[in-house]
Amino acid sequence: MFPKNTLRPAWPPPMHNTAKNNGRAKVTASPALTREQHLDLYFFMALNRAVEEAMVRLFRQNKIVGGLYSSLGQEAVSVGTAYALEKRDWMAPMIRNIGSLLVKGVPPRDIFTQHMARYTSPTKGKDGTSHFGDLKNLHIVSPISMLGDLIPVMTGVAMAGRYLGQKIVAMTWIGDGGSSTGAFHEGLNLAAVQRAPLVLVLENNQWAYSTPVSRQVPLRDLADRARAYGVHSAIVDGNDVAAVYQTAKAAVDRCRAGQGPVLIEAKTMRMRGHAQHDPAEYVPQGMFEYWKARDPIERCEKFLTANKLWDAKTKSEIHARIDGLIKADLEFAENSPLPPPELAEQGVYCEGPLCLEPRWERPIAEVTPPGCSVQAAWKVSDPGSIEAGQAMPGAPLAKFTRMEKTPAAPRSPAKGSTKKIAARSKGRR
Amino acid sequence: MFPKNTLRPAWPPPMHNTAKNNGRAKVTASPALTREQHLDLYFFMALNRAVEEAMVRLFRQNKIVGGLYSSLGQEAVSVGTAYALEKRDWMAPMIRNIGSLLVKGVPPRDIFTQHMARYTSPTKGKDGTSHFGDLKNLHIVSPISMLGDLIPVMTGVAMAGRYLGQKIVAMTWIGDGGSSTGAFHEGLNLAAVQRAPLVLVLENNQWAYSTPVSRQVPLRDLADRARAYGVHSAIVDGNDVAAVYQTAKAAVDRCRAGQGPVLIEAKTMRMRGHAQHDPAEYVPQGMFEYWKARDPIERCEKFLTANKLWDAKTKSEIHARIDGLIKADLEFAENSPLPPPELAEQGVYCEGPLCLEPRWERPIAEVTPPGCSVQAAWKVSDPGSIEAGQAMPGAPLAKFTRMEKTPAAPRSPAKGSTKKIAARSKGRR
Amino acid sequence: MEPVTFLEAIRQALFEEMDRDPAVICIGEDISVYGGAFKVTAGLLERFGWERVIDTPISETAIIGAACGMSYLGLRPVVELQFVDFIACCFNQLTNFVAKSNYRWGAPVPMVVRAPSGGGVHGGPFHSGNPEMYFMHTPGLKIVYPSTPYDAKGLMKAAIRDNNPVLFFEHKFLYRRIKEALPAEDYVVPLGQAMVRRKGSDLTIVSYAAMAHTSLEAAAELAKEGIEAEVIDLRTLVPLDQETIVNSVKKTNKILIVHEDTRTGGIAGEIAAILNEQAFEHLDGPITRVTALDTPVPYSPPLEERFLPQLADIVRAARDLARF
Amino acid sequence: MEPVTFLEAIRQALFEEMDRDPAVICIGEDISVYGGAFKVTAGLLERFGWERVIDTPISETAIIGAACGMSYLGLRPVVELQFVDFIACCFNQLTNFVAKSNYRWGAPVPMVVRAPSGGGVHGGPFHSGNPEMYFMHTPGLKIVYPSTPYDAKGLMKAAIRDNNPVLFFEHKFLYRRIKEALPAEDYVVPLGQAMVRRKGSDLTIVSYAAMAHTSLEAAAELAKEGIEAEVIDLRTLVPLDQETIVNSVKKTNKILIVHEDTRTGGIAGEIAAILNEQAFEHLDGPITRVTALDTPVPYSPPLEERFLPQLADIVRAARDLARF
Ligand SMILES: Cc1ncc(C[n+]2csc(CCOP(=O)(O)OP(=O)(O)O)c2C)c(N)n1
Ligand SMILES: Cc1ncc(C[n+]2csc(CCOP(=O)(O)OP(=O)(O)O)c2C)c(N)n1
Ligand SMILES: [Mg+2]
Ligand SMILES: [Mg+2]
Repeated sequence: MFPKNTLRPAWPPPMHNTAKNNGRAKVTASPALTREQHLDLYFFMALNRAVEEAMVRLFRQNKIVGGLYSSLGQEAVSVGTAYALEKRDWMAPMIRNIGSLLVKGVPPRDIFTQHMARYTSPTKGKDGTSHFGDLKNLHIVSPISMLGDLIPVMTGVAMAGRYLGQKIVAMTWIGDGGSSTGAFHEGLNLAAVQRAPLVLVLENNQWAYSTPVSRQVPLRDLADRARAYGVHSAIVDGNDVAAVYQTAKAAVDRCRAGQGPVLIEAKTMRMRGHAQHDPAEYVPQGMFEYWKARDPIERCEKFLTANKLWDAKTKSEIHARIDGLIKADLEFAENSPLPPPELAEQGVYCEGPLCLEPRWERPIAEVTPPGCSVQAAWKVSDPGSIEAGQAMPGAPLAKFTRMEKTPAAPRSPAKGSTKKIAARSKGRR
Repeated sequence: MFPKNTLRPAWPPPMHNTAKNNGRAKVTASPALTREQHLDLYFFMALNRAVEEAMVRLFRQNKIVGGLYSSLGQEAVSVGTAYALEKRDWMAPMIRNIGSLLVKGVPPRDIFTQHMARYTSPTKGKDGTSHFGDLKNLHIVSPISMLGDLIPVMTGVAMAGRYLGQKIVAMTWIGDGGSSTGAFHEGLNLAAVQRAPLVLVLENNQWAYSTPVSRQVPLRDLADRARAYGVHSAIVDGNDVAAVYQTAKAAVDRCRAGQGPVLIEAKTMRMRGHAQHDPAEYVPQGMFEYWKARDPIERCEKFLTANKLWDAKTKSEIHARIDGLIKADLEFAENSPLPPPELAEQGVYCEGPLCLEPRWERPIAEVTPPGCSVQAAWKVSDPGSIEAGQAMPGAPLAKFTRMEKTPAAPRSPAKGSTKKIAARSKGRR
Repeated sequence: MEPVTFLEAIRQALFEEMDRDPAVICIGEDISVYGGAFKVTAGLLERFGWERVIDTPISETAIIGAACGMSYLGLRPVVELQFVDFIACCFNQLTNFVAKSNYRWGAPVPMVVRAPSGGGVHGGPFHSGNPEMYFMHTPGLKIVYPSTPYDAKGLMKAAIRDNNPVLFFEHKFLYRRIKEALPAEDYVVPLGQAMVRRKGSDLTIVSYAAMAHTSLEAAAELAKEGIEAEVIDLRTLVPLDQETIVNSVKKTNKILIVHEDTRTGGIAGEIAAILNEQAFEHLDGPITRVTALDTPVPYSPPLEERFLPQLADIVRAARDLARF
Repeated sequence: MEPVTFLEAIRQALFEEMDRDPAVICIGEDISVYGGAFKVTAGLLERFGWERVIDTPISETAIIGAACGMSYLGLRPVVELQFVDFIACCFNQLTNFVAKSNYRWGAPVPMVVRAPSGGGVHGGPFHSGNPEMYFMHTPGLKIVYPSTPYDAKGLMKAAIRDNNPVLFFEHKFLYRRIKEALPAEDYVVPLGQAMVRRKGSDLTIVSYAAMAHTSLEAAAELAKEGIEAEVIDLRTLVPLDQETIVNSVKKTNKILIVHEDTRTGGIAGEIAAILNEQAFEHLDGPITRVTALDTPVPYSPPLEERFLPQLADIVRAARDLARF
């Protein structure tokens, strides 16, 4: 990737469950959350909101280049889902997933500098907003604006991880509106047919820009999209961060166990316009009030208080930490230079070595067996249709990828035997 | 369209229920088929097979330009579905729907000349195979090779027909493989959200080229694709022509009644390779035998005999008529010239008038009311989400397209009132 | 008449054409209640109702496909792409289905695809595109890329009345930055006619859209130095008005082509090839181009400024060429 | 060594690269059991198994997207598109996601997209395409379009080892029509180097892929008339070997560009612009092009013949240019 940027200090900040596992509590399969987890979730939601509030101020000061999108009211979705990932896992955020970035370990300054198009940003000003990633350390893939496109990409990430023997899960997000794109369909279908460890979070926030869900999808529950792919799905109250986390955790576990992709619909509400310029006058009366009363951060606060998981001191400590973080990172961002114009000309092609060489976590010999010989044929028991088709949705992966291996004699490449195959029938369309 | 081609004689040939309604029995909502309908279905299946057998002979004689695709074993799907359409309805065939073309009124000579790339073909040699259409008379839209693309197009046809007040239905086909394309998803989703009168026939013939269904779609029943769109669906034995017809008829009726699109999965088997050059060696042992025993034409013959709907004389009359047709049209095709080279340079743009002006079957005033004024707002009763979303799947169309009309004062275009709207907020992304 | 913006001129064309012909309908994302991302369709819903101003799901392939199907029944759909960059998402429907329809089977596709395009507003790599050459290289599509409110309105009307698919690029930098008083009566600017915006004898500058304005500014600068540049605004890229270009070059003997699109494979190359064929002996200097860099459009202002052709770049190149 | 076909040369390259590097995997439609529509991947499944030879659903966007994702973990996927024409169905993933990845956020995408392309086999409007210019106009992609078995094998190896997305066009007319004996040892043909296939002094003919062969035939014809044409086979379109073209033109002073792609917006224009910039004073005749018509590819043999550049067209144009 980019040459090491000396201007960017270390992250993450000290957290409840410090040090290991990216600075947050190691999540286990246990359904009940620990106090630390609850406080972590609260911390990240509050941080998410504070980062975005800071950016609204920057926007009003004309310091943001381009548009500014808000995830106000949706913080529980971003935070709760990403919190279910482990450090080794991969994710690809969408425009409203600032919270997910923070949870995965991106410092606020990266988000500020991106939006201010500074040279110190992860993309050095080449791209803005949440359009950045980190292959090597945080395992984050940058989104592009075209909705849906991340889904096939993250399916590929999931497939590659499996091939390399890494036990990773890939997570990405899509909006209610984005679920109508062809890329959504092709990506989720490929993930399903490959049983790839992909968690797709469908953030149903009632609106796609100015268009209500009903004009985009004729479904009551968008989780039903999953039925077209035989994919496991779940619906969760997107404003209940603990519920979101638990749902995501179950999905991640399922994926890691090799049971194929999961689609989670999180029902929530976009509490601002599409972006900062949009006053959202098209939102019917009462909708904002209804959802305001269900604000995920307030709900979390009430929960923490009711369950005596914190006291006023803890709360003010958390907020003090957040304020400190924001202040320092804002200062850093505001003092950062814009990129030098010449940078525009650089980097269309990768001239150097790959930034990420494949990390094998299984014996390479397994994928290049010296005498491997697979019988190139489909099996059938019920002649009415193909056996694999009947068996696959439930079948373990190994059966899927290797079922036809037979101990035949090895064949070498450019020599006789394969030539025969090539000659067998002349390929035409 | 093209200047009238004097070389192409009239079609269709005399049929059981002659003269009106495109030469075949007028279909009604009755579930039981008449003898004439059974015989029609048989006639078209047999004609379909005979046309393709003739083309296989042409292929062996090197008279076919390019590839030759076969629908052997799938004739009941093409014929049974198209038979449910009325003359005014629109259809767009795929490569294996020669039978549908015949039913809709395309003479075999068009199919022969297309495959032989002759000047007398509907496209004059510009394109081949079933890549032709007829906007004006038969209401057939030409497919392109890219799978899935017809679905949005036929959705548009269905929407336009409704807008013009024509009570038409649009029908198109897709393969099991083609159902994985983005165009399938986007097209069917739009049709669903618009409640467009579209019948989509998903021909599950177990294979997409060499790839079994199980490697394309992790579903037992491909009809489940419909669930992602809240769309009505049906599954039918694709080798039982009467069942196919009845299913399609119910779907067409449903569409015409304004109840939105329908997806029909017809389960069948492709009894040849992907195209003539493909020996289909990848098809597992036993599959062809299994399906051969369920040949749709033989099944229909047995049914007609068992139910005493015909005798040997009727059968031989039908086959004699088919033989005569094929012979005459083959002769016509073989004697047809190839196009003159200069034709290659012509027709990229339409220089003349439109070949099909809009045919209004409702008062134009209805769509351009002089004092129309719609309130530009979404309605809501349940603030948790948008009302339209809850109501739409079952709601009648009128409610959907007009629900927000209120008797406010008319506004004129480029003047004050609309200007205010434009000024209201500055559009940015 | 009061001067109106570029954006308002297009809006007027839509209103008037929809008023004139019930076969004209609008379809796209967020175009009804919201009036489109840039408010070009604001007020259309109130005037023409839900049947003629159709919001769609986010599915550009479905939109283009549906519009094509509608056109087969004689309608004249006007599609709005929210940003032209998303045209990549319906590339197949446009280039394979729509563009080839008339040639293959004689089925014309009278439709217009409107799309906010172009850079200079810090839109970044996915909201600043100028993809016109993809489509100029696709036989079967017409391409309009206007630079003034008058042309935008007149060309939009011509595009809607044309029996072919027309891509109508709307440079978003121009939307609210320029104004012009328009005729009260119905008028059309025919497709395929370039416009000589400034007469000159020393060299010809060919451009279009936002760069037409920058080229005119450059010509004004050059005039101060005594260099008289003739400035041609192409207005329509397909059909391309070769005659106007060739005639100008026969007079000035030198040509500079300016485009905001990336360099390699841009329209400058095509014009260079045409001039070699039709005016080689008239050329007294190398056909010269000032274009954007061969990179994606970068986000940060100093980068985007470097990426885009600047006034100074044009002046410098023109000066060098004039002196050649 | 026995001579092998163009197709077999590519197949050998795939075998040897997969043998060499476990990060190389193949993905596409019908490539495993069937060995691909043209049998280029025949035998790979038997040798490398299901994990490395992956059949996909019919979804080009998913294929390109997944390959891109795989490359982010260090794999080197080789995608097969069944026909290059279907590249329109993944245009967005390729041009927006893949091509811009390294520039935007420093994430290289080492992948190869193989695609049977080109006309002359009566494939009609959707199985005969030459869409190279769409991608030459897209910064971030490399483009290879070889004309011989030796080059095809060596360039495929270079493409797989390159750290950028490479489109590898395989002209299907050449698949089984030409043969060549190949070296026994591993070799690479570096990207970005054109090849002078024939020396000459009267004019330069630049071409690539199937038309490189027709151009050589034309040069042989011309030699009979005493016209010595230098024939350059580009082999790689991006990066384009401008030096070889410019040096040749400085010697011959005349250039004819031949491409099977449609005329407007084709590579001839780009080369014309480059030569104006770098060799204007060396040009003793108009830069000339012989190309396909500006139409979709028609199906019927006499139409396709008219559509495609023919030997006689090249000879005639070269003769005129030589006499200029
Ligand atoms: C393919 C594509 N078409 C159009 C757009 C323009 N656009 C950006 S965001 C948006 C609405 C997205 O709605 P949704 O997916 O529900 O996400 P949300 O904004 O609600 O988070 C649209 C139409 C786009 N980015 N990509
Ligand atoms: C978008 C696209 N990708 C690839 C192809 C190449 N192709 C042509 S037919 C075919 C298989 C189609 O299978 P299916 O949809 O099941 O239809 P069937 O042939 O079984 O009728 C493929 C892959 C294509 N035509 N379009
Ligand atoms: Mg949304
Ligand atoms: Mg099939």
